Amino acid sequence: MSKLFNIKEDRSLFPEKNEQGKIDIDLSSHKYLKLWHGPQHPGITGNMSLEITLLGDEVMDCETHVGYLHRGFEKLMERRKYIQCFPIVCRVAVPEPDFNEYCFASAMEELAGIEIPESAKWLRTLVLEMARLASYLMWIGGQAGAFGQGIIGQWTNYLRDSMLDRFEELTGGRVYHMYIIPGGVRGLLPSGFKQRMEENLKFIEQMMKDVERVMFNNAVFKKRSVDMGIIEKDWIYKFGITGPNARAAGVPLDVRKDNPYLVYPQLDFEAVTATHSDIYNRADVRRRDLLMSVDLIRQIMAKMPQKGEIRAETPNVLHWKVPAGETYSKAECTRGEYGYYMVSDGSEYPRRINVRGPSYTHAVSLLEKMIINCNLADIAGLMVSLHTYPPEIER
Amino acid sequence: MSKEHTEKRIVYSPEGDPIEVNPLQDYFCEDLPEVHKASSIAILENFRNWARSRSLWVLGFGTGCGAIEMRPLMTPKFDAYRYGIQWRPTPRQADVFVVSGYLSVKTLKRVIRTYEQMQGPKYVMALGSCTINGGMYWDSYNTINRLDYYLPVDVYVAGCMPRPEALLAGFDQLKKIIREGRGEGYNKYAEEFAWYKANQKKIIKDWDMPDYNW
Amino acid sequence: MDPLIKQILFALLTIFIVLNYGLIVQGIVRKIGARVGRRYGIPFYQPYIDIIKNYSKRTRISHGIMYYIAPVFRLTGGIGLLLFIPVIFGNNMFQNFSFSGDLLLILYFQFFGVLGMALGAAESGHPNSAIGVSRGLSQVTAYELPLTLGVLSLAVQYNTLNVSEIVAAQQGGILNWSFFTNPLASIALLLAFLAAMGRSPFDVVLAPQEIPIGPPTEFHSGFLGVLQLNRAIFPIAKLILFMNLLFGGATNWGELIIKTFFIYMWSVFVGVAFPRFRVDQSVRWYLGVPLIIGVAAVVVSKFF
Amino acid sequence: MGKINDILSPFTAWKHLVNEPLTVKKPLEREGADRYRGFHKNEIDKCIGCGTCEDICQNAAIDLVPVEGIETKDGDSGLRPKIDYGRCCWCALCVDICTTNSLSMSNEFKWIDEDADNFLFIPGADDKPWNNSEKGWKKPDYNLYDPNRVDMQELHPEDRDKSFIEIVQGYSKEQALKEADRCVECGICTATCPAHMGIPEYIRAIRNDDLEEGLRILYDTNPLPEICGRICTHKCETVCSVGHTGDPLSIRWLKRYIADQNPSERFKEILGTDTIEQNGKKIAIIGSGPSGLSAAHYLALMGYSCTIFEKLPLAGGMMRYGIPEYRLPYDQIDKDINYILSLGVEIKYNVTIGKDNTLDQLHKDFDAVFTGTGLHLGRSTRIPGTEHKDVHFATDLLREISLGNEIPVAEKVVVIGGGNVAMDITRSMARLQNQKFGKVNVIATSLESEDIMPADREEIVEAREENAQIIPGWGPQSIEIKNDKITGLHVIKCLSVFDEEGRFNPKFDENIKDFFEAEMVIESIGQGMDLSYLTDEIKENLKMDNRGRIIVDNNFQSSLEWLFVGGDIIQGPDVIHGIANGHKAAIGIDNYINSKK
Amino acid sequence: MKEIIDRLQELYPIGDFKQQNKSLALITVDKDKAVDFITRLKNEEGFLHLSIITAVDWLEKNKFQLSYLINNPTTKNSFVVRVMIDRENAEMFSIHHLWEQAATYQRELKEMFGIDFPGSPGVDKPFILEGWHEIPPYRRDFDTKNYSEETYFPREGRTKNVPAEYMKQKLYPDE
Repeated sequence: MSKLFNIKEDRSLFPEKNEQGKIDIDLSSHKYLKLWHGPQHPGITGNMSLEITLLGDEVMDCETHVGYLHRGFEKLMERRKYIQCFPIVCRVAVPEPDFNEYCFASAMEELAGIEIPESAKWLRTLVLEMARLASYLMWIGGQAGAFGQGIIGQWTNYLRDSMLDRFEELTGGRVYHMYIIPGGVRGLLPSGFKQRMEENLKFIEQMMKDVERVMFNNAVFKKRSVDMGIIEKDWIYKFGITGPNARAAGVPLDVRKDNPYLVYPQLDFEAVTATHSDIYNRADVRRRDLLMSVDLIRQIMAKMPQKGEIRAETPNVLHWKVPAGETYSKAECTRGEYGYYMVSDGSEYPRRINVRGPSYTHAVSLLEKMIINCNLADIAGLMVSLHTYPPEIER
Repeated sequence: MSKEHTEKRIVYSPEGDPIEVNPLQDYFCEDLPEVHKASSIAILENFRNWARSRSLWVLGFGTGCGAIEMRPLMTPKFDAYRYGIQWRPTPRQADVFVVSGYLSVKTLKRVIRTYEQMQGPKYVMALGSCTINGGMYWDSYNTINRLDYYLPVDVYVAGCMPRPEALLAGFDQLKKIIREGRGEGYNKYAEEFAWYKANQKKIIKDWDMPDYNW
Repeated sequence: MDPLIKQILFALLTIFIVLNYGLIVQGIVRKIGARVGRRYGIPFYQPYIDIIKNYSKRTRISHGIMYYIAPVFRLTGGIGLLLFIPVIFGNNMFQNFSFSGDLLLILYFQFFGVLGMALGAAESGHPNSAIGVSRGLSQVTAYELPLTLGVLSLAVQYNTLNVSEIVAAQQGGILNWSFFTNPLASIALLLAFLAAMGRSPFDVVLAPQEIPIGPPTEFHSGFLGVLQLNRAIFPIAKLILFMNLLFGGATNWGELIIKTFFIYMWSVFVGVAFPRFRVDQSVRWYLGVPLIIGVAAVVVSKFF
Repeated sequence: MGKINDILSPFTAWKHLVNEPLTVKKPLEREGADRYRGFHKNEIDKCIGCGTCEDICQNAAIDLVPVEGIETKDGDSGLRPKIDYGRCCWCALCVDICTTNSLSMSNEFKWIDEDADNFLFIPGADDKPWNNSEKGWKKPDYNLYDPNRVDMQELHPEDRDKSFIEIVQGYSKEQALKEADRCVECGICTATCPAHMGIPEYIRAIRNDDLEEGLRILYDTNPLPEICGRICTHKCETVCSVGHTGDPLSIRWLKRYIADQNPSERFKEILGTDTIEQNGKKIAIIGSGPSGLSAAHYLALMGYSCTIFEKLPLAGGMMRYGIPEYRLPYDQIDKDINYILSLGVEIKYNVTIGKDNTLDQLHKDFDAVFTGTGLHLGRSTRIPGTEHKDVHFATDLLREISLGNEIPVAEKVVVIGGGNVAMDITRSMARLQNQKFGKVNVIATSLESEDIMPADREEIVEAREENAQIIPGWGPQSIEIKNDKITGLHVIKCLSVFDEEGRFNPKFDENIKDFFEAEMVIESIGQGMDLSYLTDEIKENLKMDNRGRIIVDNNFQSSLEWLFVGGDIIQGPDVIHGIANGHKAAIGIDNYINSKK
Repeated sequence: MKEIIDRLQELYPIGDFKQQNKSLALITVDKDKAVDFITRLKNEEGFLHLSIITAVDWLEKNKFQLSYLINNPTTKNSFVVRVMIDRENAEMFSIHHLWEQAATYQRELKEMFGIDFPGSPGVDKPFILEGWHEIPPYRRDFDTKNYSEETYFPREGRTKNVPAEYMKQKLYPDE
């Protein structure tokens, strides 16, 4: 019925765009309002900021500012031995450190020509899927929270926390696991782990049903998210979009399927896709991906060998010289293609390591484009729905 | 690049009014912070301190990776609300600044600005190795090593990163400090303002904040 | 004793009771919300400590005279609303300053605080405040329509503009409540009530994820304390108004507390389950179903 | 319908109102997981302060500091890790790589402090509440370095027990690289090595495949690498930090690898000793054993012209005449000695001081005299029967073998002694028996029980592989002689060798007896020195201790300032001490001569 | 992958082909032909996805190596296209017209390595650093540890002992 009042907006007052698709903004005309979102801003994912120029409630221009979390990892790694890089790589992306660990370790193993033991492969896959699950759980709370629905975040953050407990048990660390060590992993499953994990998974599934009812079958949520922030299909390659953002647009980019690594070829799963990548679609893809992760964890725990070597024999890590060469090792993280480009010059220190975080393209070039003409109120929701983690942009 | 940055320029207020900004001028130094003494009536001050300790409003500014543990802290598993710890999105209303880990120079600038916007008595809780002595980024060109050179820190929590339980223990300690009337970090900041500023200026050469806000 | 002084003393007593009730109910409601989120939440007395804490802040900065006055305006809006509503039906002392046309004044006071806040927030200079205020004003304007129409419908129904008389007309049993005698107006009013309470899905004014935290962004220390007092009193005043209009008022404090609590819970009930509307969406929404129901309520009560 | 559902279904959230909150009730009492990486613990008595934790720490969080109550001694640097929690990231790499397994982590994680300077502590030494915590991260099942030694290729016992061909084949390049890779570069070994060789440095040179650099490092402190690389008593390996939880590094074999791989003709070029400026001073050296050669080498490098007086026909002293060829082939001795000779050192063979020349004469002819005459006299057990002609001293027999002389070999032999010399003669006898009779029947018996036998472990093992019997823990009583022929050795059980204060004071159980059949008995219970070349006049002026040893200062200068003494007669007996003495004496001589000017 | 290179070998001077693994190959292209070559790969060979652009500083050779990692989403193969450029006045042609995110990568390279990409949007704007006055930090001649120690007040109270040296001092000081 409210359609009756859907009066067509009068956009005659809005300025014309110039050739670059931007608007010549003259702040002194008193038409515009300049607003900074972040870094101290609860609606921003992590520590970054958006410089927004508003006309009314509508964003006319936006520039992303990053670098608040820049620690110079790539520089630090150049002056650390390979093994010493292992504890610091996980800090690149805080909510899901394991993908960093995996990419780093696998790039290094590839250059050094090391084959890791079978059970280490399974354990790595397990940890990666657990990380994916935990990260999605936190994300889902964030997406609901960005639209002002705090209750989902309360539930899912608890669920994530229960995953963190499992992580703690398995890896010895709560947030930074430092588990996937070059050459293998750092421990077998503790006793009773599978059972506790199963309890967790059951609870997650149960709560996710509630989340679906409360968040996804929600008139207001739909109103906020359907047809909002659409990623066009032809943007996918133009902007280098990967992961759920691309899959929601119907492009099944999933490194797990495309360039299978670890034991993924032995697992039964499909890349989750949707049709048109609006906020709702993307959320839904992530929710289904999350449930798929639950399923994958079950598969892994059923199929994995119970015992076995966890780490291949490697040279003494104190003076491990990796043969000269370069490679790129990638994995599918929750946001898309995560990759480590490693160049070795044959010394004990890496020559150069470059981290490809999917947020790099999502949060800068893509966000800057998508945010134009978006309502001020939707910025938080839009940004969360791209699932960006600033630390992997600036590293 | 650096030179242009330190030249005078015109910026616009949110409404578009032009303002001339001299990045090299210490605007914040024109109105120096003052020392605010505690009330001399002991019983009154004790009562206030009690209230301050039971109502800690934490500024929602995730400066580093430690911010990831804030969510578990404020959600069902650890539920810090029951201890009077609440979230506040604006610095004006916050009492506690939780510096969650490493600070890049760029963030430090905002952190100082934010800290100065907070109203006293205000407290700083520093998380993790990074704030104590640089942590794993001890040799990074872009992160500071020790926070106490730039801001008065009331309580440190060790860990990388500290778990929510440790944070709660840290808050417990902070409460104790406040109840004992020792939470006077912001007065220390006012007293030794010149020293703090000198340290801050050593690494932040130009104080040119982009436009009015950040 | 001069009856006027007595009246004033009782009005102060009302404010005192309502303030405490407001603070406690605020704590309890947050606790309930927390329970749905499966945690314990704040202690119910936390709002008291927060207020004491804010008054214990040692430093405050000012952005000008309006900045000082705004919280006072806001509080005046709350207290004013309360003072013109008869609180306890049948008790002369708790009639406050109710008079024959008080309904109009009450509707005005709904707006008064927001306007005062607007001035102060604008002076605070923070863009988030300005945006928050503009959002607040548009939303108030939007929900004011069904609210006014609902009130109008009741005024037509009971043929009076005096709240006390409306309450009086509802005495004599549950079925005499306007809620049952004039369901259309009740629906319009209760929908408007959601926005009046500023909870989801109509909490776009504060919206921490978008414009942290809207109008009061710059307010702190004692100023914030004043606003917090208002935040305790204002909702209760509104609750009492809705109770008087729809649920037959209260003849004693106990009845008042029970009734207002349940009305409060209505907004909490909705608020917990939904995310927030954008401001244009909420305006459009209020211009939709609630407005039509409001118009229908007036028409029905006028012609049937 | 869907729309109404969308409005109603969110209200299902309210069903959780009646559910119990999921909150941890007492979060401050919550413990970390069993495997949690919490605060550090250190078993401070087990720790040796090797500093591997410091090396691996990418945060420079660990310092090694002296700790009260921990003394610096062989195999323990006396330092302990002090951890800066302003740096630590709790990666536990330090725990994983800890060579002694002393470092671990508790599952405790709460440390709040108001003063940032307090976050420095020494785990184990400082009293911390988590010191007794049982849980936490322990060293896992994998190793960050290989704890197992690379096997050395050796001749099979069947192949070797008939001949005197060198048993140990030496490392190939891959093996050496792999073995060198195990080193953690702690440098604990350097202090224990009498010559304080730069062990980690030359192992690093092997890793970098820069063997010339390795050779230079070797010659810095040791001019006899081929010899040392084979028969050094490798005290370094006993303290090797890697050996605490695995096999120690084969430092000796690695040294040999460097020496073997560098061709002898390039030594001078590699070591940069093609031309040495002579200073015209002359030094006399008595004895061409390790100490004499070492002194000659370093003195020659300093420009002195050295003359060595050797009693026997070939140089090398005990190295040549006391050690069987299967352990130390003569050509390797020659390699080392030839290099030293190439520096301009002269050796006069078959010159016995005291007979062919006198010490006084040397004193007159030379600027200083170094004597390292070693221990060549056998010592007797003095049990009944030792005066029999078929009772021999091991040193005499070994010397005869080296000289190429025929020695008496009996079908049944008993060797008394448990040191390396005893093993040498045992194994030599075994070979000779094999050559002569085609079978082995030799028994070596020692006072010490097997675990404290002074001989190298591998010597014992190899001797057994060669079918010699090693029967430790027996004290010889008497040699039974029938018809002027030895028939065997009576022994009684030895309970302990040293008393509580560590002095030699064996205790026996008279009731447990045994009898080893033998036709020949060889005594190898130590050697004595022969100082007969010292004239009475010199002896009067020379300070000696009550056991007849010459007293020397740190630079091995005796109380006669022109006379320097070193080698086995001062310290040892072993090669590496001799080398170290020689080196120090060379410095002492240099100082002495410079001070005379 | 080899066959693509064999096909294009005539058109472009391609050197150093190395099949790193099943789906990744490394090639080197001259600076002048690089953009052409990448455009060709994108438009005609289906290498639609740009993963990263990054640089490696070969200080010893006085060269920067630029690495373009491009991926074919259909065949799932990737190329690392390496371009060596001079270290002095480092400059490279921009490819922002091919991929939008390239501009961001180029902006970062300009800031962190000092490699200029004329024409790339916003390439001169600071990206990550703020008020940086030293040489670009990812260059190998920039010593981060030194800079940190001079600038950021490391905490006092640390002492350093090397076990071998300490033992020498304690056990045999005068040798």
